[in-house]
Amino acid sequence: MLEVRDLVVNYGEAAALRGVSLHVAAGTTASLIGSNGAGKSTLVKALLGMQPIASGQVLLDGEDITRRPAADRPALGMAIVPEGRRLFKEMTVRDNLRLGLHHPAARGRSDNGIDLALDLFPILRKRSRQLCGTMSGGEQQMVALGRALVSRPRLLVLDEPSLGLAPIVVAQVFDVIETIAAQDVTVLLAEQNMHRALGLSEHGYVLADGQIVLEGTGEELLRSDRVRSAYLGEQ
Amino acid sequence: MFHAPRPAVRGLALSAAAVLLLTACGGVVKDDKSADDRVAEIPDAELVAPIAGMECAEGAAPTGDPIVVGGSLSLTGPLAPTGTLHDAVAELVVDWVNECGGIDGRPLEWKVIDDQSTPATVTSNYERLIGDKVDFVMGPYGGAATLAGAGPVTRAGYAYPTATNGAPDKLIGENHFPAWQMGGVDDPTHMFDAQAQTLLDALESSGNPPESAFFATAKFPTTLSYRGSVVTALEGAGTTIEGDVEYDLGTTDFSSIAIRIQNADPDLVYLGGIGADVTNLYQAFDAIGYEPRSIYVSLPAPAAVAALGDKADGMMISSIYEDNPPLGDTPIARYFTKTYSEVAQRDDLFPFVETQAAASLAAWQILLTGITEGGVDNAAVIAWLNANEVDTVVGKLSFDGFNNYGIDINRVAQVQDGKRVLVWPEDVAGAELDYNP
Amino acid sequence: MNALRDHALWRQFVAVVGCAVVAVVVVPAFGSDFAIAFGFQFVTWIVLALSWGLFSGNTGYASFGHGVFFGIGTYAAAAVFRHSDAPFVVVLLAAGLAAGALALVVGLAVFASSRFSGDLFGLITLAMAFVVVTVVSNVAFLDGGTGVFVREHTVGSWAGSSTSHLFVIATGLAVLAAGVAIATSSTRWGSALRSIRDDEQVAESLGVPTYRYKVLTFVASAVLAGLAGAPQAIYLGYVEVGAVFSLNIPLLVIMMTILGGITRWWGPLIGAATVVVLREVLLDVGSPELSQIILGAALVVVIALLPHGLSGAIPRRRGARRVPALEGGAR
Amino acid sequence: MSLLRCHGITKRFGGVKALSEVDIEVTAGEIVGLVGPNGSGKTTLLSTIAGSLPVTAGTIEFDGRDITRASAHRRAHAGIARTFQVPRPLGSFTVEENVATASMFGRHATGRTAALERARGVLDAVGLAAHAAQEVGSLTLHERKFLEIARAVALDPSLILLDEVLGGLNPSEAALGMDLIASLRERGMAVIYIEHNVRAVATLADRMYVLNQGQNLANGTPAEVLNDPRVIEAYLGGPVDA
Amino acid sequence: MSVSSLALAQTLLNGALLGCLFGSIALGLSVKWGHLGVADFFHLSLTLLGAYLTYSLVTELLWDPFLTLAVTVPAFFAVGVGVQWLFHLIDAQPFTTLLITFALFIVTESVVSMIWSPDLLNLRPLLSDGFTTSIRLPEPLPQLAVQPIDLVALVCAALMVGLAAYTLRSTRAGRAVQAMRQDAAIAETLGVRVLPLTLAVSGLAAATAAVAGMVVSLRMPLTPTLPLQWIGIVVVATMLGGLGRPLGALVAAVVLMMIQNAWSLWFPPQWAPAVTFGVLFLFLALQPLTRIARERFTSGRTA
Repeated sequence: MLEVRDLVVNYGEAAALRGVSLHVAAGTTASLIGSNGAGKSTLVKALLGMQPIASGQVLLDGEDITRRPAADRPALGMAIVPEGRRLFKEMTVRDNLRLGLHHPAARGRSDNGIDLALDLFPILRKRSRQLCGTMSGGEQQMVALGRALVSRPRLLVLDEPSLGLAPIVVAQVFDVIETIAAQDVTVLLAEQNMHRALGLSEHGYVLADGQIVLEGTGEELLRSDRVRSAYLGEQ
Repeated sequence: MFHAPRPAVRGLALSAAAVLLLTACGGVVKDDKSADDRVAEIPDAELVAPIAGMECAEGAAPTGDPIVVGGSLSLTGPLAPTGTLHDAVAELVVDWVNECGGIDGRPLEWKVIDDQSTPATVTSNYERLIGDKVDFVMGPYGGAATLAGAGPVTRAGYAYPTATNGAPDKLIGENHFPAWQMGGVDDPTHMFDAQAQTLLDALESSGNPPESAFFATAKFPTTLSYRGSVVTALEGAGTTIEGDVEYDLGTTDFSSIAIRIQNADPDLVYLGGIGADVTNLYQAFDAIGYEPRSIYVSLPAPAAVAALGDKADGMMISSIYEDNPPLGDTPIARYFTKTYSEVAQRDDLFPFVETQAAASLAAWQILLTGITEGGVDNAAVIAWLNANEVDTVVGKLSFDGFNNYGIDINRVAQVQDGKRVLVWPEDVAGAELDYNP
Repeated sequence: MNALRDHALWRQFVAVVGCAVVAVVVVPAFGSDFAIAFGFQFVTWIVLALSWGLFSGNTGYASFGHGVFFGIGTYAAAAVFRHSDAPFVVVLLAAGLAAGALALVVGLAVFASSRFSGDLFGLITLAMAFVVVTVVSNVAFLDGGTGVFVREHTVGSWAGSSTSHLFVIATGLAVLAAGVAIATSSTRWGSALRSIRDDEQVAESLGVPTYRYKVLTFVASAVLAGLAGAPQAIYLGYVEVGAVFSLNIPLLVIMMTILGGITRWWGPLIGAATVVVLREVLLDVGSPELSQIILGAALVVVIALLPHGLSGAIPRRRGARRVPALEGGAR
Repeated sequence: MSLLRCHGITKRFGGVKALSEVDIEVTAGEIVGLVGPNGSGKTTLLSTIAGSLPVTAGTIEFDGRDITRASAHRRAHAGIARTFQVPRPLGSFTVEENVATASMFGRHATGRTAALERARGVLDAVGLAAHAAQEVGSLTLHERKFLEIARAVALDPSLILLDEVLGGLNPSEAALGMDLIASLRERGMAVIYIEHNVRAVATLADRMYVLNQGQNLANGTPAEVLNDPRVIEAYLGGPVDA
Repeated sequence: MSVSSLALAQTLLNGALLGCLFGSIALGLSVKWGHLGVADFFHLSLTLLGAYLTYSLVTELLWDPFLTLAVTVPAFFAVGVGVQWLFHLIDAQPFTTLLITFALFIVTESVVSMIWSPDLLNLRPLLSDGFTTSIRLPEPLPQLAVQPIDLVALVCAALMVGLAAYTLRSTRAGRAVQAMRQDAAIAETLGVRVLPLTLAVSGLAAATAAVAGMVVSLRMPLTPTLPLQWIGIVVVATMLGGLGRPLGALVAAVVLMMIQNAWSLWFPPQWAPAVTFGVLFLFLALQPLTRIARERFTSGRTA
């Protein structure tokens, strides 16, 4: 479904991604793991059109979408849960969720997508009129997930959904991701928390210094020592 | 592409429709042509020389070096409405003189520089004109500008005729020839006393002098000084001052002042307002459904008074000239009235002659008389003018007394049947004051 | 002061003094009265533009209140003239102090919170103008609304006797302003100010006491503008609120500085020169409105095409310096 | 005798608690590593120590004085220097002017000429001498990172806060950087060192603190910390019932 | 001086109605400033231009004042789009946009004075009595009177501000505008097209100036320097109301004018303008780190 070929992204003169290739099959879940600074977020941003790409290609269902503007992505069935959530903090939960339905393809669709999201996160239902800026980190992450889900994307990209969350909330978040993954949605999960991420992935990629250093099935990677050294820095 | 605006555009259309419904009370626009009709009523007039001592040689094109008169006027900025009026009169006079064959056969030329309503620029503008060797200068409009221009003009030994000079109560010099004279000043801090006395005399002439008065004055040098004199004069005559407030220049909402007035309900409302203040005050009166028993307005914009229509009937206005006999019934005045209405209409200005336009013409008449009698020489012009009387459209002027202010020519006009007419003093009055608060 | 040992800066300052001396000698001797009057206004604008650049240009906090400081100086001078027989030096000091005191009060309050930066700072200084106008026009000691006649109090004095004397005084102030501008070019003071413009948080972390520098420089900038108000009061002869606090003044000052550019200390100077000369030339363009339109349109074009102004468009010897365009307050 | 003592540092942003009751102590002349997974509050802690962010609760003592409410520049004068994770050079300054600004206003403030001289010395030490007169815009990432260090060093601090100064550098650049950090200790400066490369930190640090969820998770020698199962769990994500 | 409660009620009512006019001018400014980051002085000039265009269309072509909107609204929409397009082309910083709009402010004043002369123009005498005769309020307040023009101002302000507030808060496009201001990059990934949206917002804000201008031409005599008299109250109302909150700006304008009027009833009216700014400073001084700051600074924070 999603294919990335030789992606290179630079920040000024510094290379952030040095030729990354990966492939996510339709309906599967893939993890992108690595310590922070490895380039996970950059890759996610590049996929979503939020980051200029120096060279390489991004293909969705075989179609080259490398240069399509970010605003086109939701109509293609892509959605993102960005790093640090990045909610619209001065808007209510419900309004944040509604924005997930902004793109033209979702136009005219009723609010039942929102109800769906509220069903996934019952706590949000009674807080639907609260401003997001006043919520706790865990609640905010749920809104961010919900915002991505209301448009019923075919490909969901998550960037560090466990970031800065209490363990119990992390568990909840991953439960939700698992539910989503089970519903025929293709998921690309960029995550530092490798046990959790690989635990629910068919396939995993380990990113270090802007390159894929290792790939394999989730279980293979979980057992590999090299993952651990990639994380903690190689000597 | 523009998905976003649609609901709002729809809303705008809706709102417009709703407002239309709201005011669906007959024709929105009056078929009001009265102003144009009145312009059309101005009788045709024959070409005469612009000053008494000059022959009009019609058709004799002037030749030779032009006599250049330079001036600085506020053609842009807040003073521009009046500044452009003075510019229009200057152009009119120059054309007029040249149609009459010029001065001693030499054409007259007008050179104006814009001072953007900034006094600092007035000074350098006159320096520049004098540096360019203009033959004469004409003063600017407004008190601050007049004083700012006085320095270089006096130093260079030029005559300094001014149309209106606002409130500079300090001496400019023997070369100063104001057309709007404020005579009878012995104490410079009371320069408006004579004017205030004129108003008092006018009110008393009606037999019903006001027993109470309310003052509302704009924060503006001239209006404040004038107000001070009138308060003293009225108090001296036994009038109770019910209220005396000042307001900021540019105030558009007069409702609290209107309510204060309504509460006091005085015999006389004194509005020391300039420009459009009178319009805005009447709008506030309208809003509360109040009609003042009588009102006197100093320095209103003529267009603002005219715009009040019937409501202005009975309003008293400070003035030095209105288009009525005896002053308005001379050949010169008739010709000026006619040509000015044409020029003003062309320039989108108020098309009738009143204080400002008349003062402007008078200033030119002073200068032209000086040139005709003294020759093209500033020293001679200054000497002649200081020694003689000049016959102008606003009356006979002499240049003596404090600040060369001569006699006091401030008068009281009243709107009667939609027309402004001088009502006091008696020697220039075209009608009797109708005052019965 | 370390700057005193910097030879390049000294040379610049000496050059400025030299130019000023030549101007003071040549203009009154050979120039017409118009040239002197024009020259006076010319140097006054230079003082205003340089002093605006001193604070707003260097720190990026764009002030719309510079006309207020100039006007306060004018009114303070007028008040001293009217209420005392003090010599001109006292008048000058009073003008500078009055403006400086206002800036101190405003500066201490405004810079205390980081949220009053950017356009919010600009608008607070604009609001300051409205408040000051209301106060001056209602307080009889200063004005009270009728305007103040200055000429009668200055006729006998040296300063009031001739425009060329005013020109000398204003030129002196311009030298002072240029001196201060040079003192904030490549100096410790300048480094502090420009580090605030570039990144206030970084400046703090490097030990720059940003609050103190902002307040003091704001005051210095206001004092210079206030000083320029003293000869202006004499020049006008009669001061009234409408003209003295005209909003055109801060606008023109900002226009001049942006046009000249803030990259180098003399940017405001050439900006002021350009605008003043352009304005004078445009007076002959035919229609006065048209000249205003041309001036406004020229500003739009310059802002759009030369974000660093005229001085920024001239390349430096060592390759062009990368300077952020004035953004009104670093965050 | 501890140089820096932070007690009960708590920092809230709106509804989010970024730090809660964090304690940290640094002795003069030691390198203290500060690690923790992404979002654990390392940079926030650094900012509160440097004075860029006010704390919600807690106290910070430096050199025996309470500096909890002191402004950032006072802390700089007292001897605390910091670097920024994403380099923030002063854009309108040259490289040496950037460094000289720190000397001019730092602990031992000097005039401009002396500061420029000192700046050149510092640039020499970090290997940027050749770029002294350049505009900062022309620097590469690693040069910018080193410039951050140089600027901090030029303050002549007794404590220097390094925020991921090696992030994004290639191995040879990173090695240079580690030498540089080690040399700071030799100059008598204490260092709080944040890096995502835990091994790099462990190599240099005398002691390490681990933050997780904005709280102290562990501290001790690098060996102790690296073998602490809680730490590994925090980094890699532990079993589901964590 | 004692004033009856009736007089107070009347002056407060008048102030509130004039506040509506200022509120509808502030509307466009607030939206542009809050949502596009452009403190747009040119908006005041546009309002003036709208007033003059209305005047000309009414006096020269004898159009119904409301009909003029059919011309001015689309024309101003285009102007608003054009100006924003210029900002986009030169990638203008907030301060640059402020300067450019100021320059346009100067240019417009001159253009207006060149075309219509600097002299006073007044539409009022041409209006039918239905516009100018004041109406008594129905029971229970029959002593109070309002002018129909002020009612027009009220209706226009209520409609425009209400619509703008509703649109911003409760419509798809409005939420997109809010989202764009708070985090443009994320908004884009949700399908918000930033450029067309900013152009449209700028155009619509400018279009409101056409409506406000029409009310101005009905309400007060016109001079080219009128915007200078509005700056104070409009800018203060915009800030007090909270940038980007049209309803806040309207309420602030209404309250400010009511305070000014009440003040003028008891105290010297010449101090009334200072009261406005006193309220602003008081508001800024008392307000802890919220409101104004919140919108502009929170997005910069990271945990």
